Amino acid sequence: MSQSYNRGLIEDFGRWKEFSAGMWAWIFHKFTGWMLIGYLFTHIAVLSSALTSPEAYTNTIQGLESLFIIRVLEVGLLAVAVFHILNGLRLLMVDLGVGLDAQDKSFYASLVLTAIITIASVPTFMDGVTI
Amino acid sequence: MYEHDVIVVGAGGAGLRAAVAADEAGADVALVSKLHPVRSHTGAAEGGINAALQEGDDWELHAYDTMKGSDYLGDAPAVETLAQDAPEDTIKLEHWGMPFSREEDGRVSQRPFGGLSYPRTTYAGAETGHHLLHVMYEQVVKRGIQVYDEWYVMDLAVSDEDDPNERDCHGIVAYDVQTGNIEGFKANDGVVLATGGPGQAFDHTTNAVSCTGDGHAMAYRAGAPLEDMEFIQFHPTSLPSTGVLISEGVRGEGGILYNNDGERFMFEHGYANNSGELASRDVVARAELTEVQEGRGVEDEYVHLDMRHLGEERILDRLENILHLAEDFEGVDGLIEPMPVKPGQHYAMGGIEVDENGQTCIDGLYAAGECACVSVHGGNRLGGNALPELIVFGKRAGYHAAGKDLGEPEIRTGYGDDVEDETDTELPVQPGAAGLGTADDVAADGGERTDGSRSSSEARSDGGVVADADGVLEQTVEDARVHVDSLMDKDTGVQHAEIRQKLQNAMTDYVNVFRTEEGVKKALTLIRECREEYQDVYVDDPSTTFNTDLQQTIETRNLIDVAETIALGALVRNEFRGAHWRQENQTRDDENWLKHTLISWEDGEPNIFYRPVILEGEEKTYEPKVRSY
Amino acid sequence: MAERYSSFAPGGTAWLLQRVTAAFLVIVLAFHFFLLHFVNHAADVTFAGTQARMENVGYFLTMVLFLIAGTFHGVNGVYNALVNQGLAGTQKKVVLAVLVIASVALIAQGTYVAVEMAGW
Amino acid sequence: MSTQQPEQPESQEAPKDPEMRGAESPVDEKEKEDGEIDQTTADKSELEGETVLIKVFRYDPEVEGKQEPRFDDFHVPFSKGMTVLDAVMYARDHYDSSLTFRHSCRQAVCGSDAFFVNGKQRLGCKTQMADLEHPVRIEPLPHQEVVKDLVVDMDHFYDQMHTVEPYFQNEETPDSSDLEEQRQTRENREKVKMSTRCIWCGACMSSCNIAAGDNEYLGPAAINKAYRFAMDNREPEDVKEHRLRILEQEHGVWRCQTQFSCTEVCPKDIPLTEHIQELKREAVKKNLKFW
Ligand SMILES: Cc1cc2nc3c(=O)[nH]c(=O)nc-3n(C[C@H](O)[C@H](O)[C@H](O)COP(=O)(O)OP(=O)(O)OC[C@H]3O[C@@H](n4cnc5c(N)ncnc54)[C@H](O)[C@@H]3O)c2cc1C
Ligand code: HEM
Ligand code: SF4
Ligand code: F3S
Ligand code: FES
Repeated sequence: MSQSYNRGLIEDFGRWKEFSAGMWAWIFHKFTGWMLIGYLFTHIAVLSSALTSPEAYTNTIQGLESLFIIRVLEVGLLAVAVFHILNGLRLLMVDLGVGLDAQDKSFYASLVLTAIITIASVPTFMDGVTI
Repeated sequence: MYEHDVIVVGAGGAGLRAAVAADEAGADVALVSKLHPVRSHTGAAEGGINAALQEGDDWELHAYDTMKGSDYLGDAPAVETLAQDAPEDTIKLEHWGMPFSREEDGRVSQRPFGGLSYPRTTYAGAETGHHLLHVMYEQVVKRGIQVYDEWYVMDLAVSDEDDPNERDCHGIVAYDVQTGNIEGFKANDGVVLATGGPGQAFDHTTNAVSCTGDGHAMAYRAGAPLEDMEFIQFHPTSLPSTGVLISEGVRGEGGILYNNDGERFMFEHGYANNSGELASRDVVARAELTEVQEGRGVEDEYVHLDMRHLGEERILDRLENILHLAEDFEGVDGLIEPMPVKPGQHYAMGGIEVDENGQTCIDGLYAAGECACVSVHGGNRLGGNALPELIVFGKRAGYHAAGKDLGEPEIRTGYGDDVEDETDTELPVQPGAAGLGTADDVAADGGERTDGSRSSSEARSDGGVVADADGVLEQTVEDARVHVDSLMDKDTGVQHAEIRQKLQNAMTDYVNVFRTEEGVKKALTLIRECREEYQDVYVDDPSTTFNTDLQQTIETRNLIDVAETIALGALVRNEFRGAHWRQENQTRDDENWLKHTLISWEDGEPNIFYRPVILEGEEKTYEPKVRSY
Repeated sequence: MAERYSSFAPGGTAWLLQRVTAAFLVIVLAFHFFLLHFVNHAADVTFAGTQARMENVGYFLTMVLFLIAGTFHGVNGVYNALVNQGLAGTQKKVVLAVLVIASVALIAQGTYVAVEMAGW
Repeated sequence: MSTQQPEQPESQEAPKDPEMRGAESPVDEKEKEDGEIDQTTADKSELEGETVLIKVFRYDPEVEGKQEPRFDDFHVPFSKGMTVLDAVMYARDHYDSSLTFRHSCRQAVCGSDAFFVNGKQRLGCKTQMADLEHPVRIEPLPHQEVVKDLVVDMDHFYDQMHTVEPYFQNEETPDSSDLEEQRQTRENREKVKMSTRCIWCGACMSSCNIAAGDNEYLGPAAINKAYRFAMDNREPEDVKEHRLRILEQEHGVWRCQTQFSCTEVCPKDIPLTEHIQELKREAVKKNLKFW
């Protein structure tokens, strides 16, 4: 009789089309945060080659850096980091109660800035590598 | 079955206050409400609470203003109690955390209001009722008072002695909207009705969809008289499509009313040559309707309220919420267009007859708030006087029901030796219960049983009067179940919405601001038709889960009963007093009409009688004077 | 009512540290990126170059702090995210333990590497 | 009713779409309607005399054909000023009396009729049909169980509201028979003003992803309610600390991830995110004192 209907996951996650700026910001921030911490672990692992010998270190780094795919990934990492930083700043502002009215605009601004910075740094990152 | 000492029906301002009072007095209280408490219509009140708080003001002035405003139809003991208790009860709200607007020195603010000789309307922004309702509910939560919300109360369990004055109320029967269960609630000490206004009897009203006069109808059918039902306040500026109220503030700031020909009719057609738009509510409402009836209304329905000339700055500063209301509910931008307005039913001065302690003539049955008539508003309610009524008389009813001694009341209730019978008015149709046909039809009708007695035919057929509390309650529960089953079992017939619409139209067409003998009779005839059609009513929704179709069907029956008493009162009272205007006699007739109209349900028929107004106060007598401002 | 939440855990400290580390990270991360991708090209990094930088105590300390802050910030972020998704009870305790161990390991390893780089 | 109105909603019989993806109801039909009714925000005057199509979520655990949720179409004659609530009321009173939803005041004070309209939590009575894209899709609030049609179970919402001790606490008030009030400055009243406007509609809670994922999260409305008291200077300091302690619980303010959707949907324009953030800072300040 008084049973009710649980719309389950559709309700929770199936409505991404209806998400607003703040929700997208949250999702992107999460995603980028996880990428970054993942990278941090990898990064330390790579640097650990320094423990073997100085040459191993230099070779590892230069070997990796000569790979096109690594360069692409680095650009990706940059994008991820830049977005996380910019949106992180946005969140810090929100925490301080500054500019709450512009929270959606600042999210869009973070996206645009991330794109600009990423594109602008492509030449630097791609310098001296061939496919 | 549930059992409590005091059961409060309805959780608006009055019901919540009654529950808190009963709890303070040590009773085990339960609130039973068809809406969750914070959904109650008290939340819609904007203006404020009248209370003589400041130095220079005192309760006697408040009482005087109220009596004058009532057009001398208020009972002095009630009016004085209101004025005396309001200050303390208002301050109590403050102590409970109500966010009143404040003065520089941190004290609560008060503002002037129509008909008051002193600025004594205490307010919390433009949402006083909202705050009052929430603060009261907070107290209920704090005290852990049991709330049964979304339980629709169908009937009162009242014993069936012949004389209503000897009956006892033992509890209520309610329908759990969520599940469809019908249960009895036994009240050891008393039942307090606080079900709010009957605005839905009209087509166009500022009242909520839930204001269906259920309490009125239940008390009426149980034998408690309804008092002064003909006195209905109409507000001149409500939005046509929804009835949402546009505050008097717009006219106060200088808003102008225009008809379809662009005439400022309040002056140009001579309705109020001095005060124009700022004339009293009833005058403006009548003027607007005259314009529409004489073909000068916009779209034959409404007039325009224009505030554009006030300038954007001033409008934004003082009337900002009006802009939102017009935009949200009418789709009109008040800065670039005039706003459509028309009179809307707003408040019922009359109600269930009670004394200063909230008690009806039935032992253990109380009423408070808009559904009750202690008679403080008489023929016309002053703005800001309903909210204090809720807290003052809600509190008193709660206390008294819980057994606290409040002294002997001075107001008498019920049919007794001090009343005068109505004799001369001719009725166009027989009012009261329709078609005493088969037992099933009558059960579907929801009220009267075949033999005209209060309890069911089965109970009566074995000859005895059911007297003990449990027996009465069980019988009432049984009746309610039969009633619901019969409504649900039918598969064809008329739907309640059709009947309700017809009833509402009849009331708005004929028992509105203007009342003529002929019109009101027409209304009574139409109401009769509604009753007869109601014999064939059926509920289409077969579900027992949240069946609002069923609930509204039952409400419609209540509206028919209440509408009928309004029309009957309007027919018999052949004078012009307060909000009640009669074409045949457009003057106040103190010689014949300083008395309350009372209508009680006896053996399925309305019985009309009168009781004189009490004008003798504690210290002075209020002499009727011409009501001019 | 309030007693419904038996585990009294003021989340304020972790929340605040997350913000403080974030503010710190903005600065160091920008510095780090700039130094290793723009001033010195990543592809040109050699052990010698790294060592030259690491020998500077200030730089060394900054990098270790950077690592600690980053680890705390990242791991605490991950933990919060999981808790927000409804992680509770024993599971939560296990995850917390794993994360703490991983963080400590990461920081230890990182510091060790840095010491090694500095050649001390 | 115009003669062009179908007596019954078209999709009365069959559960159209078991997946409940109501918006994507049969494609051909949708296209047809798109042609008929202006897709974008319709010009108010253009709609005059037209009918508007509403697609309403239907579910009833007891009624066959409604046990599996479906969407019903209703063509409702449009009139100026028509709100979403007016449209569903019309549909109920003229086409299908079993269409169920909560409503009462019709003026945005009772908080009964928060629905999910075209993908956003809105109050039915406060939303003009003319301001929406057509057809208009009306569903019950997400993240709450559906009792029937547009009615959702509000118990959890009420529980959360009650958890924050939503009542004024000051044992030292003056004697009310002396008619003396507690003093409050205008500034302080102004500070709590917005927070006191909440009508318990539940729109905010329904829009919050965190509340959806964590059932115990107090949620924006309850936190705002606590804010209303914590910031009110009439309550003594120790009560404020007590309140902050409640808010600091595991499922309290820290759960908020500043998604802002609550603030965006609140029909009373309460700056919910701002209030939550302010409470976080208050709590941090209070904790720092112990260091
Ligand atoms: C727009 C507007 C503005 C107003 N402004 C002011 C003002 O400024 N100042 C002033 O003094 N007055 C004002 N009034 C009048 C005043 O607000 C009302 O008279 C008052 O709020 C009525 O309160 P109540 O407690 O009697 O009823 P309500 O608040 O209407 O409560 C009725 C309760 O009864 C319950 N109920 C009803 N039937 C049943 C049933 N069958 N079973 C169970 N429960 C039931 C409902 O659920 C509800 O909880 C205004 C009124 C309106 C409409
Ligand atoms: C450089 C400047 C950075 C800033 C300003 C920043 C800011 C923030 C902020 C404010 C949060 C909290 C979000 C919330 O709780 O609502 C956060 C979360 C997080 N950050 Fe950062 N951060 C930065 C760098 C990093 C780095 C270097 C890492 C990785 C090591 C990282 C990993 C994370 C993770 C995993 C989260 C949790 C995400 C989630 O909620 O799931 N961040 N960041
Ligand atoms: S805070 Fe706003 S959205 Fe949330 S319940 Fe209150 S009024 Fe509704
Ligand atoms: S949507 Fe939820 S996450 Fe916070 S800002 Fe509002 S409570
Ligand atoms: S009907 Fe009351 S808020 Fe919409």
